[in-house]
Amino acid sequence: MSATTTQAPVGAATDSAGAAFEPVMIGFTCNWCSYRAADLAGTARIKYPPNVRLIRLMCSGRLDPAFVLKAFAGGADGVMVSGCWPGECHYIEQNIKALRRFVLLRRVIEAMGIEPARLQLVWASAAEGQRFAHEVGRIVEEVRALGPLGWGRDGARPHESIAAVSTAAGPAAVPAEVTA
Amino acid sequence: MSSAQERIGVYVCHCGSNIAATVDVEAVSEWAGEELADRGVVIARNDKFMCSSSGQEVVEKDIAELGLTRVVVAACSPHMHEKTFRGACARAGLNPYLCELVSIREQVSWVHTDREAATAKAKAVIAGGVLRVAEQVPLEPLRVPIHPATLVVGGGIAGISAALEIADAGFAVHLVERQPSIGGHMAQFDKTFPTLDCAACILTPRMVEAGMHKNITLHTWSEVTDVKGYVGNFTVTIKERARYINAELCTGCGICQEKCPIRVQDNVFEAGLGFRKVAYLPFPQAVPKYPVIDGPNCTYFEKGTCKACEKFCPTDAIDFTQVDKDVVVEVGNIVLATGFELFDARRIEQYGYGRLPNVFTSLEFERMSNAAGPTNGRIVLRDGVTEPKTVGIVHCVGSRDRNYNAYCSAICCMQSLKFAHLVGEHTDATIYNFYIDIRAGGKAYDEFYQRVLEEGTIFVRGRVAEVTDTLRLPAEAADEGRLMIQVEDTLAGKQRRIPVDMVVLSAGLEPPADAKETARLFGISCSSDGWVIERHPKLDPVATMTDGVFAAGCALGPRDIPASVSNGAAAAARILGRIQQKEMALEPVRASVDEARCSGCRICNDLCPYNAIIFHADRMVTEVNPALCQGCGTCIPACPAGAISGTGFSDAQILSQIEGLLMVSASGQLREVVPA
Amino acid sequence: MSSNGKHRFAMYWAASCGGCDIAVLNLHEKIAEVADAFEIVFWPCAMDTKYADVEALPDGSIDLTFFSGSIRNDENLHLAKLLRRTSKILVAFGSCASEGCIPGLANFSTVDDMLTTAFETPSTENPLHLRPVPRWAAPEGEIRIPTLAPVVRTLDQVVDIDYTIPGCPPESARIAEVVDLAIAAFAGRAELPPKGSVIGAGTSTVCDQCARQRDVKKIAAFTRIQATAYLDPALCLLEQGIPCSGPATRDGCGALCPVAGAPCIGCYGPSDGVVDQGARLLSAFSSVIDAREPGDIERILDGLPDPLGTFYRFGLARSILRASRPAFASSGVEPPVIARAPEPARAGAAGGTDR
Amino acid sequence: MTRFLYYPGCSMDASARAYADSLEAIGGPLGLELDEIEDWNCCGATEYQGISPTRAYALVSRNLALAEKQKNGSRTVVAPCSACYLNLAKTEHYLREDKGLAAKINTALEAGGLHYTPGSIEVRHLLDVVFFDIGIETIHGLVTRPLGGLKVAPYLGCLVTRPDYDHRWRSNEHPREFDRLLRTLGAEVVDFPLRTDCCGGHMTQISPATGFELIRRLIHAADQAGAEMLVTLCPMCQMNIDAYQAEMNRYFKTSYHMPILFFTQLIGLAFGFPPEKLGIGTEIVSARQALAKIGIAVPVTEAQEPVGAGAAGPPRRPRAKRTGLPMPAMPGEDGEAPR
Amino acid sequence: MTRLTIDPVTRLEGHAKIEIFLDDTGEVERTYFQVPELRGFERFCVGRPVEEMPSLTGRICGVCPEAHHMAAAKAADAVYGVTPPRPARLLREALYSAFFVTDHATHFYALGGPDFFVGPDAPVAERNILGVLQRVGAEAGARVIGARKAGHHVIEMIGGRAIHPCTSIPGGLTKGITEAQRSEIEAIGHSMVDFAEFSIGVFDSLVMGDPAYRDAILGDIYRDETYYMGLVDANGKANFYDGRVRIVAPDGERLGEYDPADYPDWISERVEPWTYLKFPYLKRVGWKGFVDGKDSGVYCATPLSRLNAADGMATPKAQAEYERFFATLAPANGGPKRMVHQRLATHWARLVEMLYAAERLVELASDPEIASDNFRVVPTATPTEGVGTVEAPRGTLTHHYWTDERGILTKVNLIVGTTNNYAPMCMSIERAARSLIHRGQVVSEGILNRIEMAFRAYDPCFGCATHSLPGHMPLEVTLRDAAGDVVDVIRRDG
Repeated sequence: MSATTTQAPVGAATDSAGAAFEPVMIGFTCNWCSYRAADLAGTARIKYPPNVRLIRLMCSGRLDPAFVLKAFAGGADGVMVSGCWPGECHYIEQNIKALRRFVLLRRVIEAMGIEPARLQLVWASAAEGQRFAHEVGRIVEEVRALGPLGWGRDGARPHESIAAVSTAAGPAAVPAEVTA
Repeated sequence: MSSAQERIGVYVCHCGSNIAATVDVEAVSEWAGEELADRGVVIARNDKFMCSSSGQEVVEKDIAELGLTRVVVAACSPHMHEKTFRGACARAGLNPYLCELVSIREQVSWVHTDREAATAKAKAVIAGGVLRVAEQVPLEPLRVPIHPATLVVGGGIAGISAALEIADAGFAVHLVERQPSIGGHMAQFDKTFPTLDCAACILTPRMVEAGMHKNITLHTWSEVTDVKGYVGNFTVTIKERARYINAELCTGCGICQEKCPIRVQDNVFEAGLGFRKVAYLPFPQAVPKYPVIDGPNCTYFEKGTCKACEKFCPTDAIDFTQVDKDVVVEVGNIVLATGFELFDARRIEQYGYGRLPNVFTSLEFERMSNAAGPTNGRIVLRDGVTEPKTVGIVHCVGSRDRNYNAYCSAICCMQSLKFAHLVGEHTDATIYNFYIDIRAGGKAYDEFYQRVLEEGTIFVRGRVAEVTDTLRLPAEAADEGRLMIQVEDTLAGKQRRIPVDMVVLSAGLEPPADAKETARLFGISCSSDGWVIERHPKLDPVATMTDGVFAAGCALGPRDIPASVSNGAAAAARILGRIQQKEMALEPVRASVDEARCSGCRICNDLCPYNAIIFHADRMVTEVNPALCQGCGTCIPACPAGAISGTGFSDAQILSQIEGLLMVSASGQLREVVPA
Repeated sequence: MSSNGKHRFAMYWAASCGGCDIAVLNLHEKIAEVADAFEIVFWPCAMDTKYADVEALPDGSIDLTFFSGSIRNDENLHLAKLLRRTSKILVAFGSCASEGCIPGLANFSTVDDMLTTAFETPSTENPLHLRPVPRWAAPEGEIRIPTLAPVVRTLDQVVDIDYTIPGCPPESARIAEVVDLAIAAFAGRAELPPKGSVIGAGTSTVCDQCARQRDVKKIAAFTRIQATAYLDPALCLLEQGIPCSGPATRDGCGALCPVAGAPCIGCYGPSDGVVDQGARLLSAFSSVIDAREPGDIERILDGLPDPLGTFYRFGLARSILRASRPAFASSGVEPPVIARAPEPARAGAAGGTDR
Repeated sequence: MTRFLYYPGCSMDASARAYADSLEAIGGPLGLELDEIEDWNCCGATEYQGISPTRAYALVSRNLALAEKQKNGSRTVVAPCSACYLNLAKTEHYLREDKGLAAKINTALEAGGLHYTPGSIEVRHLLDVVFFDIGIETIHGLVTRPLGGLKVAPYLGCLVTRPDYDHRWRSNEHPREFDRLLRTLGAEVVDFPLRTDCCGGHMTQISPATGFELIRRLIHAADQAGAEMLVTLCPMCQMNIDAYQAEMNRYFKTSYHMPILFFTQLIGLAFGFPPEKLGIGTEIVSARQALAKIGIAVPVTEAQEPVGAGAAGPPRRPRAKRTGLPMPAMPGEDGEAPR
Repeated sequence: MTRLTIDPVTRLEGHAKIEIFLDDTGEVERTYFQVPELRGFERFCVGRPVEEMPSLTGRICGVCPEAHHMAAAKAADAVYGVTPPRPARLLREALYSAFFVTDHATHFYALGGPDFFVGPDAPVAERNILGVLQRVGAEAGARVIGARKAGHHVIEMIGGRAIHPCTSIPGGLTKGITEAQRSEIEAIGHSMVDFAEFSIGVFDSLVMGDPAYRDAILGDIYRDETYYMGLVDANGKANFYDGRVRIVAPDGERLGEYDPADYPDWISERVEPWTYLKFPYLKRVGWKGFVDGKDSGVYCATPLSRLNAADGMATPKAQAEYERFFATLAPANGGPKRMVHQRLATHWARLVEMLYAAERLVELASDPEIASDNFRVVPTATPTEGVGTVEAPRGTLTHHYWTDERGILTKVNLIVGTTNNYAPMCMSIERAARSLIHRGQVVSEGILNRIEMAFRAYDPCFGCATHSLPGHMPLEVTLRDAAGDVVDVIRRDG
């Protein structure tokens, strides 16, 4: 798996520098299962791509859809949400609520023009270090293939581009001359 | 963004070479010191072993001398050393919750190979920690008193052991058992492997001890119907089903059982192989000693007449007016020793159990081989008379089989070996064992295996495909009427059809059918199989994820008697420790409602599995009870008014952490983030 | 403060529908009080002033400015900066200025897309596929119109603001309260709220003011209002399956819509402590749908045919993502200048000199 | 009204005429609406896939493609023949699993101006939809003449419950659904352990000895179990046991007389249809005696060579007496163990 | 060449800019009247559920949201092929009538009024509603405020909100009114009738009574002979809520009358690259440029044009005023119908409409059925496509929706009140400019304001027209030489 982290797949998007595109991703984990799975993957020295940066929540049920949007807006190319398997939630069934929110959120981001594959839900128990690592690898490759998302990257911010426009419009900004 | 005012110290750990080998620790700490200065970082250091006393002292010193208001330690997983560094902060007078531990070992150095990428990620992770900790607020742990009494659910050997340990230490125990008597499955057995000592002989004394112990209150023929409260302060409702026997008056003489005219198949204790009366004591050594009248089958309750038992009872102990009653008890801790159920062998149709008379389950065989059992210990076919000339014992029935249960039931191998030995002891039959592997890991187990081998049992390695009474080849005509076992002999590498008279299915162990409801009732979580999930499979094997609820014996998964007993003792030890402390501290990760913002829309009301969310109809506002709240935080994003907030994992903390994590590009460059 | 001792008041509309100004006119009698207490230096909708005068004003010489409308083009942007400079207190007035409002839905698509739609409608005769251009070389000389920005933005996204008055439009009663507060504060009789506060509204959400009864929520199905045979006039609309934004919308309007039998559409924006109204409403709805299996969840959610519009009807421009990916990514490069009128006919036509 | 696409397969028109007739008869009452796939072609039977898988898949895919084009509100294709069912189901499954194969097949289909989108069609066997979609409650309600006293051995053959891609059957080895269906008709279902064993397929052509042994085995087991007839859902099984029973008897010097009918024929009888309308009487090993026992007279037709003497080969084994130790209680409907 | 820029024009709901080019002799060479914004409702309404249109499109214009609310509601009804029950229609038209009175009052007193009441040359500080209120007197001022207040109260009672109503849905409304509310509305209706008559009195005395203004109104400066459009009921009387669209030629001859759904056969919109607003014209006559007369497809849709198009008003008092209006302004001119072409007369026409709306409100409110519970039917048909048309105060307003089977919009077309008048406005402005600017004489601000008056008469609302957001418009003139260099800047300093 670690091999795939170093070279991008054929046809993968490349960033301005022309280097192979390395996605940056946020992973939300549950303190009781997936975060421990990540720890387990570590203890077992299972390799996976370094593109995902984890945040520990007490439960996937804590995940506020705003967190995901914030991640995208902040420049994340993908977001991974993970929680306990249905029926195994540490808090009985809060992961089901997370699932419901996830399904609707995914519809919304899709409507916003963001490929659904950029937001993925993974169930992983505390014992599934191998699986966790594998899923991370899979998702990173899928996102890599999609290329950069765009938010939070230079030149793709409304407040910057409009500044550009205003100057481009030049004299069209009436006030400049009437005070002449 | 309060980080401006905060003074933050960042400490990056080499963990010997564990981290340093993959992450450029010096570079990272240097980077944090420079690039994160405007985020409040006043000092960034690195150390060979942050968790060492010298490492901790550095932190304490900086807090004192540099007046740090927040601390970020980049080292191993918080699950390893969070407590350590919180302790260090506390010693230096900083609120321990203002310390953030970010993992750059388990989640960076150990899982990545590319040093540049790993270093970049480490920077990001630290930035996230810095921004997050800046939003953290001082917290005080919640302290709760511990009620000295304990509830033990399940009167099997595990439950009995736990109950006795605690009771002997001088604390009250409520032992709840569904059946009329404690003893559990062990009481059904004849011999126990590998020592072959008689189960009854070693179990009965413990049962009696538990029954007579002044600190143990037995609730047999009872079930827990409700659990309220939280660690240290549970209020438990126990439903004691009507026995129709007045315990005070009953002497356990057994006349009622003798006189009772109705005989029904005993599917519990006799595993369906024998019968019992409607007024009955499951077995002679039962504790408590008084019988029960099984209402649904009783003629009196059916027709209103009979009352034979009443007529003959010398002490007038029969009381048909009894009704179920609820007993409410206060306890501080709970042990779940709810045991197992036998895998229902009928599910594997091709083994013919239930269809073919001479196919038996392990539990049936236990009863059959038991001197006190329906056949008084004679090994016979279903007709009750014929002794088998050939017996086939099938391993892994319903275990290690993805169609049923993937797990190994742990005890079946040894049990099957025991059966082989017993059959040999009681008959001259030829004995086959059909196995996948022999798992004889325990003390003196493998020796027992050798012994059974020497006794001449035939071992066929391979999973049995089918047990049938139908002949296939004309050549089999001779075996008309016998059972044919179709199996691939993987050692001989060929298909074999072996005619036998009797088949014993070593059925696996499964959680009780109602395991999931039990889990819900006690607010714990169990795996998809239904076994209780331990807090940590190795380091905390008898605690559940829910504070104050422990588990022992097969409730946690298949295990043999010695393991179950030590589980019970271990759970007892954990609980005794707490009872001694009289109170305990809880993580202050809780949700709370700002009534000024709450609109009373009631969207959150149904979201809490612990019923911590209460709606006040009078004021039209919702409230969270901090003692009941477990801190999952699910209600927080559900509140459309933003009225619910959570300590330890506030929106501000997480949003800031996201911002921090994204400050660093994949190649380690600082990148500006869009203000949301 | 001006020479006549009155405080100086200005009201300006950037990209707005004018409803905010009408809401102020609907102060009715109170408008006189405003006239007494303030010198109205600038209010395009109601009086003739030139904003060159405003430009000439020294910094901070206007005591209070209500700025309605969002930032849709470069001219709006310029005025926002100008009024920030000349105003002591700059208030984002109304939904457009504070969250982008309905026109903020334009952030779902690109400007080019918008122009194409508008100038190729079924009733438009446009064989040359003409589009308006910011700078057009008319026969007599170049004439200009402002350049549309790639996305609609809120006032606080372009300048520093002091307060926000939400609502589409703000209810006149709330405006009156604010006016009273301002008058009192200027007279030293009251404290101004801390900078950045939302004023003229409550701290909770619409449900807080809604008279409808409500119970624990469990939504088995969403429905469309016109499809419901009977709507219980006394029961929470959401509990009847009507997607109502009330739970996630700041109170202040008095729950007018729900009381009138129409679901709240969210014009007062989120309450304090909610970063993204749409995300939170989404989260709230999905929290209480009555399904556990993915299939059932999907089925129930199919009852929301337009999730985006449902959750971001008013708040898209100030949402975390601000705009759809295409709109966000669009550089906003202006359409090319047409060197000459392609149709000879037009010179005469436009000039009308052929008469 | 349950509506499906219908893939009859070649036998329904020939050897399994009775199957077709009886299905047509009961279709009405069952509310079963079957739209035949237009211009369907051979399913490749049991051999072709062994000879050239890709070609075989292409052959079958054509039917799937046609079906996709013809979707009639239902995306389900029903096949009454086990071999057809399995070939269609297997191909659909592999096309879903293997994108490469799908692409390849579709290039082939394009030659015929066709295209198949893997996953767009669901393939099910007739018994499957009768049992799970129409349901035994409905069927029970339609039974006007219960087949009380008729001892039948349920024989599914090897192709329907294995490999069971969609996990429809409770057990692949000993499914009980068929028993429950027949019991619903009032018939007495004997315990027939070989219900999913092989009927020999085309072995009678390739290696008669093997084929005959496989047939004998089934008939013997049914006979031992006390069955008066086999009931099947597969034209090939029916043909093997019916058409080759005499030869088998000659080969083993036995005199079995074990008629075999299609379940649709029994359903028809239970619904009160006259035997001739259900193609009963066209079988070679006559079911006349068996049915006469429950008072159903079957008009004589020629071409039924009297097979066997009625009395079977070896004497029937007495079933083990249920005395002595009790058998385990068998809770659940029809002795079904809980899943 | 010299250029004058009037940027922008104040006291109208919207945003506009006038460019006047003078030739070397100082004569007006050409004027450009630009509308500089676009909002794209047609684009972002796509994907929304049709039942939200009444609320969403209300945000096109905060001055006449009721018009968009109604047009959208009717279009949504049509999309579902459903006819609201009679009480629903009564309620909607009652709301609409109250709105007409209120809106016309707003314009007459707050927007158009200052031109007459305080005069185009009055100091800036007075040239606003407050100035007007001073001019007409406190007591009268109170009546104006009272009338607007009452109007919004009625709107809120039926529409749920005073601005941006929310109660209309496909098939009717979400709520009805109580008997108490009905009688209250009826009372308000009566008071509005009084108010309308009062306003006409004000107009007579202050405007028609003033020779200067009378000349301005009757004079040629503000006269354009175009086609006229307006909704008429079955009897050919003017109607605002419903009816057929009638178009009459400058000479009064009827060009045609059609069902609003057929608008595509009658109307086309022209695009000019120098403005964001399109120019609708009569398809059957064709676009001949910015010229009037019977050969030019230019038409207007205003209070004036509605009166020109209709055979009369459906209520007695309004009918009487209608006749006085034509008697005064259009001495028989031999055409099939007496026509009024003076644009400033629109102010008077507006008052005639105000009177009619008030009387109509009384009629509707007196109908007991209006308080019935039968205010909605559930649509059963599959939604497809629908057109909704009403008369907005500023012209005929048309919403046209296409939806998928779920009722989600797939295409939207809007032809909005003011848009109809874009071309005529350009012409009026140019005519005014030509007649007021000669030999490059130093242009006094009063003259510029009179140029504004030319189209303020149309009460244009570019908020509506461009579905664009009104922007700020300072008024000032920049004189430029042929090179475009500024030679002088004239400001309207008080």
